Amino acid sequence: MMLARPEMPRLTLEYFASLRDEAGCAQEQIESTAPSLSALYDELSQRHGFSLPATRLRVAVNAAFAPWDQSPRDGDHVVFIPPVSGG
Amino acid sequence: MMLARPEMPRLTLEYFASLRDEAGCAQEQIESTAPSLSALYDELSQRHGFSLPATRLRVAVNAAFAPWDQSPRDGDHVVFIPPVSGG
Amino acid sequence: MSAFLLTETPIDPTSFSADLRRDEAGGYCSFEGWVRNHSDGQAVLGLDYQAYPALAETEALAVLREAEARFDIVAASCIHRTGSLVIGDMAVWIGVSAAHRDAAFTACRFVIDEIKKRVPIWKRERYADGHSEWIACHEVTENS
Amino acid sequence: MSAFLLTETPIDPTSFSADLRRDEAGGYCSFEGWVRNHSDGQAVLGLDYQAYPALAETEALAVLREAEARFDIVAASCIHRTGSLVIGDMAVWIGVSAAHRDAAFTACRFVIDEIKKRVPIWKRERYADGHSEWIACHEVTENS
Repeated sequence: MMLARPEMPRLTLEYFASLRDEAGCAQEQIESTAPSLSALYDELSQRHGFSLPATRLRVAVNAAFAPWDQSPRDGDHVVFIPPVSGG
Repeated sequence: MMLARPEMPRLTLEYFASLRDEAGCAQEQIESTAPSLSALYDELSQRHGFSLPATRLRVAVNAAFAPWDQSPRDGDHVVFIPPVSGG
Repeated sequence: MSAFLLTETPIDPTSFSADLRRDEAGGYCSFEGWVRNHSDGQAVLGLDYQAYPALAETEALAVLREAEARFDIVAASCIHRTGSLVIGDMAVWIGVSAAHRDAAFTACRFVIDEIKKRVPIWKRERYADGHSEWIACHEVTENS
Repeated sequence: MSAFLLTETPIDPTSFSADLRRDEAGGYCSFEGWVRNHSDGQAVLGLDYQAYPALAETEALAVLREAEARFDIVAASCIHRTGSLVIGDMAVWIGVSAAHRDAAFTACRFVIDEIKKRVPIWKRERYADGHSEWIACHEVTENS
């Protein structure tokens, strides 16, 4: 049950920790046709030179963890989660 | 190497918990010729009707744990230690 | 029952720990994480914490609810700092009340361990030699 | 390093816990025993604590020193109430600081367990039905 999506979904990316340092920004709006969150990370990784491989990350969409094969949708707020180190 | 002891050593007894309730006092001075702390407890037990058997107690002399076969000496401060329940 | 707070200002657990008091609670275990002056043999000047607040709150509350479900406790709460901390500052506080001490200790330990593993909060160590580094305490094994 | 206090007035751990703070300490675990409203299925109104101060101090300090010797901690302290306590009152406080949390938790648990087993302090429970009873948490196995 795929919904029709606009040609170029607008996404909000928010970065934390080393991803923020490497992206040089805490947040950005982009347009992307990446078919999955996994492909989206590859795309952003090329642009920003992220040093963490996707295998060490988790990904959250609209403040909930999401599977890597999920398709980004217009308006999504996407956060790649580096290994955490609170406490 | 027994030291000569006065005929009737004067002892200070201090009681806690159920022993205090049964003795009806927190402290008493007595004279006793009991040859051991064990015998001293038997003597006091008969007088006060202590319900705890010596096997459930420890004994301290002058604020240090002592063996039951130690002889009470004149001036000793003796405390029988019921099972503890702090915390 | 359980409460979680992310704060940019110094942690004061007073009201949170007061909320854990119940007439049926006989034991209370708390843990505090303090910024220490060393890490893996390197002299540390301080720590910077970043958090993803929306998801951190969801995950931390899930951890606290799991603790309440798994252990015989009365209540459990957690406060975590963000921002720039110096030696001695409190980075995290956890409090757990229970009828008996065994559950209080076990649940408190569970909460700090799970918070460190699962909650999207990141720590950068600032070293005496001038460099700084994001720390990865947790290796991701599942990719969901 | 370690400190023990018996007190007839409400426990305030502030200065004791402040003394556990060191630049090299990254974790702090504390335990508080509170008077709870039930015990073995009986409704409890309060507790009376008696202590043999001279020996309690010696034994408690021995426990704290053992904790410092056995575990990789920075410091450990304990405060114990005496007198008549009501529901919710703090009967005992223990605080332990360490470089890492594992030692802080383990040592804190060790201290409360040993205090309960070894230190000459006695607790009488006052029940809702009017009677009261001295509690024996510890069966003596050695007779020395």
